[in-house]
Amino acid sequence: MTLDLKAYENGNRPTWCPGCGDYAVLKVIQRALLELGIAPEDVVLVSGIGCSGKISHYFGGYGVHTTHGRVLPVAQGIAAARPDIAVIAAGGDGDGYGIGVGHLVHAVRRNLPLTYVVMDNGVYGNTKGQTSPTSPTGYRSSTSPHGNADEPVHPLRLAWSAGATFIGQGFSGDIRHLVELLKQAVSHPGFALVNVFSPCVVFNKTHDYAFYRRSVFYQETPARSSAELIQLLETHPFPLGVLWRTDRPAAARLETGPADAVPSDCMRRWLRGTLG
Amino acid sequence: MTLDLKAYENGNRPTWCPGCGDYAVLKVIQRALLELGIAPEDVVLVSGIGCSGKISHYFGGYGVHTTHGRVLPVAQGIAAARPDIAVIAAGGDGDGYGIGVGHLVHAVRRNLPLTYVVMDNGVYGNTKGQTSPTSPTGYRSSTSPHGNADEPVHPLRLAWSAGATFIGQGFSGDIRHLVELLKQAVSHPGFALVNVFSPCVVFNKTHDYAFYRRSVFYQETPARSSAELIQLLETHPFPLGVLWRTDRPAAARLETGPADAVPSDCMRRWLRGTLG
Amino acid sequence: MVIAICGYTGQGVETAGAILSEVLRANGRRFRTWRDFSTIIRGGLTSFEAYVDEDTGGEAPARLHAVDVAVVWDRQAAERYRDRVRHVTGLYGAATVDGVPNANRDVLDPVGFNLWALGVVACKLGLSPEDVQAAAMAHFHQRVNLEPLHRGYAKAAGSTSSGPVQASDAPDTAILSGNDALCLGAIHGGVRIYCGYPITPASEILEYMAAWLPEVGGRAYQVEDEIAAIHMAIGASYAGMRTFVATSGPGIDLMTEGLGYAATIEVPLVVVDNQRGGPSTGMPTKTEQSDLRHLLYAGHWEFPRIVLAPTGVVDCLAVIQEALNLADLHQCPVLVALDLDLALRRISVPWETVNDALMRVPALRGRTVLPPASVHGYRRFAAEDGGLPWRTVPGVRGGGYVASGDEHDERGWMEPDFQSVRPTLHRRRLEKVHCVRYDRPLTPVGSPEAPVCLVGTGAMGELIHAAVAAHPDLYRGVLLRQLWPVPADGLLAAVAGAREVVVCEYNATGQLAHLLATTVPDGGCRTVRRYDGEHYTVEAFLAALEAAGETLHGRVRG
Amino acid sequence: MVIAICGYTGQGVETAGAILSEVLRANGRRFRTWRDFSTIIRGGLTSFEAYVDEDTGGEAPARLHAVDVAVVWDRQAAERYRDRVRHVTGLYGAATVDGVPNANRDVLDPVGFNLWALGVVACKLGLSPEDVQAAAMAHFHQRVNLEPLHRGYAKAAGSTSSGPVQASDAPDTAILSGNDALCLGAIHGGVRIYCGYPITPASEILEYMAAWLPEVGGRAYQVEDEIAAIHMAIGASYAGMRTFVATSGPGIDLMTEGLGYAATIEVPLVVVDNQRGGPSTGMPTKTEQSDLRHLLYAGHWEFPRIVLAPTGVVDCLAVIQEALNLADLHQCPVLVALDLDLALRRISVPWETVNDALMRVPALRGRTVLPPASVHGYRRFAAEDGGLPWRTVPGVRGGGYVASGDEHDERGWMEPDFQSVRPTLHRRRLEKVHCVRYDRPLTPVGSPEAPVCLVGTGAMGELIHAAVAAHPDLYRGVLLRQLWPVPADGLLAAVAGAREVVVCEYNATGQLAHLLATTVPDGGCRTVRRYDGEHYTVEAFLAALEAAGETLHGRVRG
Ligand SMILES: Cc1ncc(C[n+]2csc(CCOP(=O)(O)OP(=O)(O)O)c2C)c(N)n1
Ligand SMILES: Cc1ncc(C[n+]2csc(CCOP(=O)(O)OP(=O)(O)O)c2C)c(N)n1
Ligand code: SF4
Ligand code: SF4
Ligand SMILES: [Mg+2]
Ligand SMILES: [Mg+2]
Repeated sequence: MTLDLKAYENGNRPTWCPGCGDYAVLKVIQRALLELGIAPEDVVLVSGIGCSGKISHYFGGYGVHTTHGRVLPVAQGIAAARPDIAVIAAGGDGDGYGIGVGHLVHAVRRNLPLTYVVMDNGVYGNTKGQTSPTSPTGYRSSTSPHGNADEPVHPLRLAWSAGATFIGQGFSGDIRHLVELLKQAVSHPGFALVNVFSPCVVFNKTHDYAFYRRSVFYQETPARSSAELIQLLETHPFPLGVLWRTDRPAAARLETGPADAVPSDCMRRWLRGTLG
Repeated sequence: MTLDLKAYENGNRPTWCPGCGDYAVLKVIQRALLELGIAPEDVVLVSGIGCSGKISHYFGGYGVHTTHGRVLPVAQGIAAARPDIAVIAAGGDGDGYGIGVGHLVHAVRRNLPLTYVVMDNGVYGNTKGQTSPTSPTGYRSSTSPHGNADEPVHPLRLAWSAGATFIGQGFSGDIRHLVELLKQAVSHPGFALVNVFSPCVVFNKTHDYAFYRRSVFYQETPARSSAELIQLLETHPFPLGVLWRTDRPAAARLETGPADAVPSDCMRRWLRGTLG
Repeated sequence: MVIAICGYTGQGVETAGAILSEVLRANGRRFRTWRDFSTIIRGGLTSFEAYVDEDTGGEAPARLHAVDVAVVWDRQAAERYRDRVRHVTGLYGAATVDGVPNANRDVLDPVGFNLWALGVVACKLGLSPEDVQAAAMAHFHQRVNLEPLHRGYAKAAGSTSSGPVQASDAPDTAILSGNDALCLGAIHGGVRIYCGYPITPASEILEYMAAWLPEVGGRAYQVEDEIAAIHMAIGASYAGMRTFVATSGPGIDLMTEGLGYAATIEVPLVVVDNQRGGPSTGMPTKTEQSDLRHLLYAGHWEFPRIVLAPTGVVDCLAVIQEALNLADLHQCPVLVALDLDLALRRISVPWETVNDALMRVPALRGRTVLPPASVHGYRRFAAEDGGLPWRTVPGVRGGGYVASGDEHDERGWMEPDFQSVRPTLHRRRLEKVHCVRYDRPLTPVGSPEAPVCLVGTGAMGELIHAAVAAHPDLYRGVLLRQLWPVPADGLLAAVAGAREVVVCEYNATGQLAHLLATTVPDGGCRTVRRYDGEHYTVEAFLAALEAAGETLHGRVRG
Repeated sequence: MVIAICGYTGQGVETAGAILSEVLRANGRRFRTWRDFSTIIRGGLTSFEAYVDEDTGGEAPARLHAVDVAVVWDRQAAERYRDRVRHVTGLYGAATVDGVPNANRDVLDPVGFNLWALGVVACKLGLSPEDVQAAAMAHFHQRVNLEPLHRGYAKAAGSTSSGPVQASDAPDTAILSGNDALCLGAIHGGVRIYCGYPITPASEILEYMAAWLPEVGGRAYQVEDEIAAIHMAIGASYAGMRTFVATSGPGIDLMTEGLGYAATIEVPLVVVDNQRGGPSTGMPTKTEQSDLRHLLYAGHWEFPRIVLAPTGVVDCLAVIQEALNLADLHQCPVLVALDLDLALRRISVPWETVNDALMRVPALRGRTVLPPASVHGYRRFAAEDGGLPWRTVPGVRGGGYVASGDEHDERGWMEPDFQSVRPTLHRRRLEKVHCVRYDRPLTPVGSPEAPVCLVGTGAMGELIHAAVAAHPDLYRGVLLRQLWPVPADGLLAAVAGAREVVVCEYNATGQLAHLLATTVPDGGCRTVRRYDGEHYTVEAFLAALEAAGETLHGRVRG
């Protein structure tokens, strides 16, 4: 059977707002998998809670729509248990950099092979536009009517600081670029973070498509040193591409299938060895 | 009344193991406050769960011994509510960089004025020596009998990446240095992270006093740029001193005392204004 | 009169509702609004309904099934209301919608639909076009094309109109939702700091606090999650400031550990649960009353708590203040069970009523010692006189102690002799809620002679009022305000002589009925339950009550 | 014979206990150990006790109050045992300790104390010095000064000795704690992946899994917190692998949201709660059975769950496997209530018994569809035949679906028509545990004629066995293995004819008694409760039972 894009859809019509950046991310995931030749049923798309989190509902393979902020633990459980399955985690900036940021730090450290796509729109879209961890300082919303006082999360340098082995950034407004980026991420043998500027056309009036078109910078090759990466991020606040890549070994995963019995003699030996 | 060190004690005899690095941290906090002339009852020492977390039980002022990993939320609640009170948060590496690392990232971003002292011993001391987030890769313990596979947390560069305004590092083996460091941290008008190498003499056999005596590097002045900080951390894995300092404004805090009544007319206006 | 506007999210249906509400308010009209939600931000079907000048016995009109005027954007919207309009002539809509009478149709643009609908319903409600126009201009800061509004007016005026209604005598009226009332009450009760995390239907509370608190020197913080929210609140409360946290379903789960911690260190803590459809992420935009068991029993035990529930919007003004008082008086968590319907329902209330409810509850801080006081020989957790211990806050000289989640002795020391500490300190802590003296643990409704007694909380309040008003000889009601400890004496007195007790709740397993089963005499009660996310209308509720005698889930035994 | 060694943490008391246990094991002796904990890592008082060759009716000797030989390091340690030794000549110790008979004292160094004590008790137990010496050498990898051991032997031999005891006929004996048994059972039941976070008394489970799983191709991960642990387990289970999570008090709170999520997406999930003293951080090293209400009711509702509890150490081998089966069969969370005592108690068990218990439970995966199977027209949450739906795992062709915590339809779609979905899907999900068929929901003990029936779970098992053995005409027992749904029929049958039902539990509020109150006939039962963190000894338990008739907390009514 040859695969086509249809195989990666499940017939549910997305209910995102017209123009939402998340449409592009869905399409990109589908295309990248097709181009990599990974069958939809050999993929689990794990998503968080938020507008972005709905993405698993439109995917033709396996999907998990988790609790808010826990997309990475669930995704890592799958990745650890099933080396034969590709795992893509996807969610929003609130989900991943707010409530879930601790899991991000630890997932980066653990380096289990999976791709994490964050649809970064700088707001809590699904709960109606509140300030999010990537909203810029001064941003006004219903929860920061006097202007956001916090420093935003800087996801890329945060991931770098935790020891990330793959960091990429894309933009919903450039699908072709994003497909290439995602293919590299999915092929990466460890944890890959892909931050995607994915505009919320309803609630975020400052970081819209036009803003990103003006601001992005295409970086052709990953930084070769920490210093270079930091320098890049300080010079170009919105760089796109694979920005960082190292080859620290990935965490070990399961070796066996579920059905193997353990000879009770083996257990007897353990009992002796550990407790005797 | 003139203050002396006694005022910062409460008569409870610490039950840490003889030689534990946490004794020094307790002493340092007491001395620094005395030298700064802050009365013990104008201080809250908020601690996490772990051997390190017991520290609040030996302090002569106010103490809060929180739930595991939540030392920073509790401390921030106090700091936000009581600008007249100094808040010192203190806990272990497991507490602060493991379960609590998400709160650390967000506390750094929020920048409420408080000092966070982490007694970094590279193990879960209180639960009997398991691998912790700062245990080095390859570290063997009851939970990583085949060697720790994870990249350790790098607390300083993590805090930097989140936008920290004060980052310091000390060592239980150098009390005088640590007192000076802590005084600067407590005087800092925003969030100050102080990582302290505080050896666990029972469970961590690799990172003991001798190791640190060999490895530390005294840095006299804070780095003047991100590049300089990153360079420093790459050159010297164990630098001591105030390493980073910026003047991003601290988060706003309460202005009034608890008792002020709100004229109901004011509320009537709100009702009209917001809902009319 | 009942009116409805139904279109797609993004078409401004809510805006039309807000403008209409403001004009009704300014005219002193009595109403309740209802709005429909969808997790779909743009494109889902959404309704606004208003129940105006109906008297169903409670603080405002309850939801009714029968609709007088429904303005619909398309066929799907028309489907929703076709069966609810009293007469087909009540159906108005875009020219493209089949089944709408010809005289009620107009060629409409998706953008102007909401103003057109506003014109239709405002006309039917007898509101003056000038008032509505002014309110719309104010809402849009003058930048709006009012032509559809006028066309809507004209369309409605062309058909039978109910004629202009006189403004009532008391035009000083406020519009209030349960969430609004909670915030007003809290600030009045001394809350100056609020930490919250967005979640439907509690986000508004964070939003209101963020808007209002700075005006009185207070501060609101949007924090990273509900674990942070409850622990920050514990910190602020430990430090002597009044605060509370509000959340819903998933958030209340995450607050579980904090709850037990607050109880253990005996810090006052008020937690509001705006219940929505469960389990898990569930039905975030739908109402339910299914968290009761969690509120009563969650957290690894054993610690004391008090659970309250308001009986209506205005009651929220008082309940939150009473909760703050009980938390201070008992130094323990006080949980407030709200539900989505009650939290978001907007009603018109005379300002006088709001003011009275706000003022009725004086702030009681119990044994809280604030600076600049000082104490001597202080033992934080000692309570020699059988009452509560005194609680110092930072700054009080001589008052230093450590508040530890580890079991501790009377000074707070975490490594005590447990065998001596547990039978005294632990028992005292557990038993202190046995003597909660709450002013009004329940509100009786109707005549004590009526044979069937309906029991409920929260959003059930308006329905019980309506049922009693409709059949005063058959039904009486008990609106429970204190759920834990169960106000057994009051409840027994209130149901005395009833032939039948029917517990009414929005959940599948009869959680309230199970809680009350051992208190209600004859060991049982019938239940009326609904758990599809929808509110009962009065008509549907009366039908469910009638059916309950026969078909519903039978008796719940203790 | 009952022996005790008591010194300070850091002195190696536990090590002496481990060596002693190994020699006892190798000699096929029947015993149970007990150890005392302290949150103080170095310097707190700590005890090791062993109950050897006593027969108290259960799987191993129960804890007894009367001690034959107690070896104490200092005066504080002596205080602990002075009242417990049968005769003062049973007290041995350092020369500095008052009250120890002269003949039993020796000049001791803090470092050699543990080996000296080992010598004393080994001699009294009739163990050969060669065996003990060899075990000690093995333990310390030869690097140890055995002089104190020999001195201890000599000291004890000098006084009245019980004489060498013959090794039993069945020397193939294992030492097993509840935690060990759980891990063995789990791995035997197919668990190959484990995610955990350290917490007393569940840390050992993570440690055992980290040591053993890689040997069978499995993996254990120490993760960042309990929220991550449960969600990783959910991921692994969704993906078709068997797993479980284990934690205690604070950790079980943090797992609350995950529990409801697993239930909503109908993924099998086994959660073990090693209960310790609550509330909050509480008494981490002390035992309690106080989380029952949380296990039964936590989580914003409403979702199904099953709650099990082992009745002893060997039973843990089966219960965890049964839990894995029930989770797969019912596609829902299965909670296992353990307690600190049962988790850490070590007993000697003939390997044969371990093996039998391991083998007795065949793995049942219910309607799980594993690759390389494929399915057609698949609807994950549809259950036309009144049974459970079929559950595919990734890799199964045609089996793709989304597992959503949002309420969903039969395909998993999250924006369905709730009014049609709730009465079918939600009810099915809630009601599927109504038909749990659990092989042995309870274990009756003793004669059905005995008038007083003792009911308990977990650590109460050995005490109920002992009480029945001591007074077979007075007491019988019911050890509950299935706590939810309450096995009403079995329970009624088991207590039939009893004059009195006494529920025995380690908590302050009678949580088990409240749960059972409505099932037990005559609507009530007496309770025996303890909540100071200490275990009952058999003697203390019998006394508490006697007192219960008169003075204890009276009847619990449903
Ligand atoms: C524990 C918990 N807290 C809060 C919520 C409510 N909630 C749903 S979506 C969301 C924010 C989502 O923001 P983001 O992750 O940026 O996604 P977006 O909608 O912008 O794509 C929140 C707070 C929840 N479901 N669970
Ligand atoms: C929610 C929760 N999980 C686990 C524990 C058990 N626990 C107590 S202390 C501790 C680790 C402490 O390690 P660290 O913070 O490094 O402190 P240390 O003892 O090394 O000073 C853990 C996991 C707990 N109390 N609460
Ligand atoms: S609200 Fe924003 S993020 Fe959500 S679907 Fe609409 S455009 Fe996308
Ligand atoms: S175990 Fe380690 S960290 Fe804990 S008190 Fe002892 S030396 Fe300190
Ligand atoms: Mg977002
Ligand atoms: Mg540590």
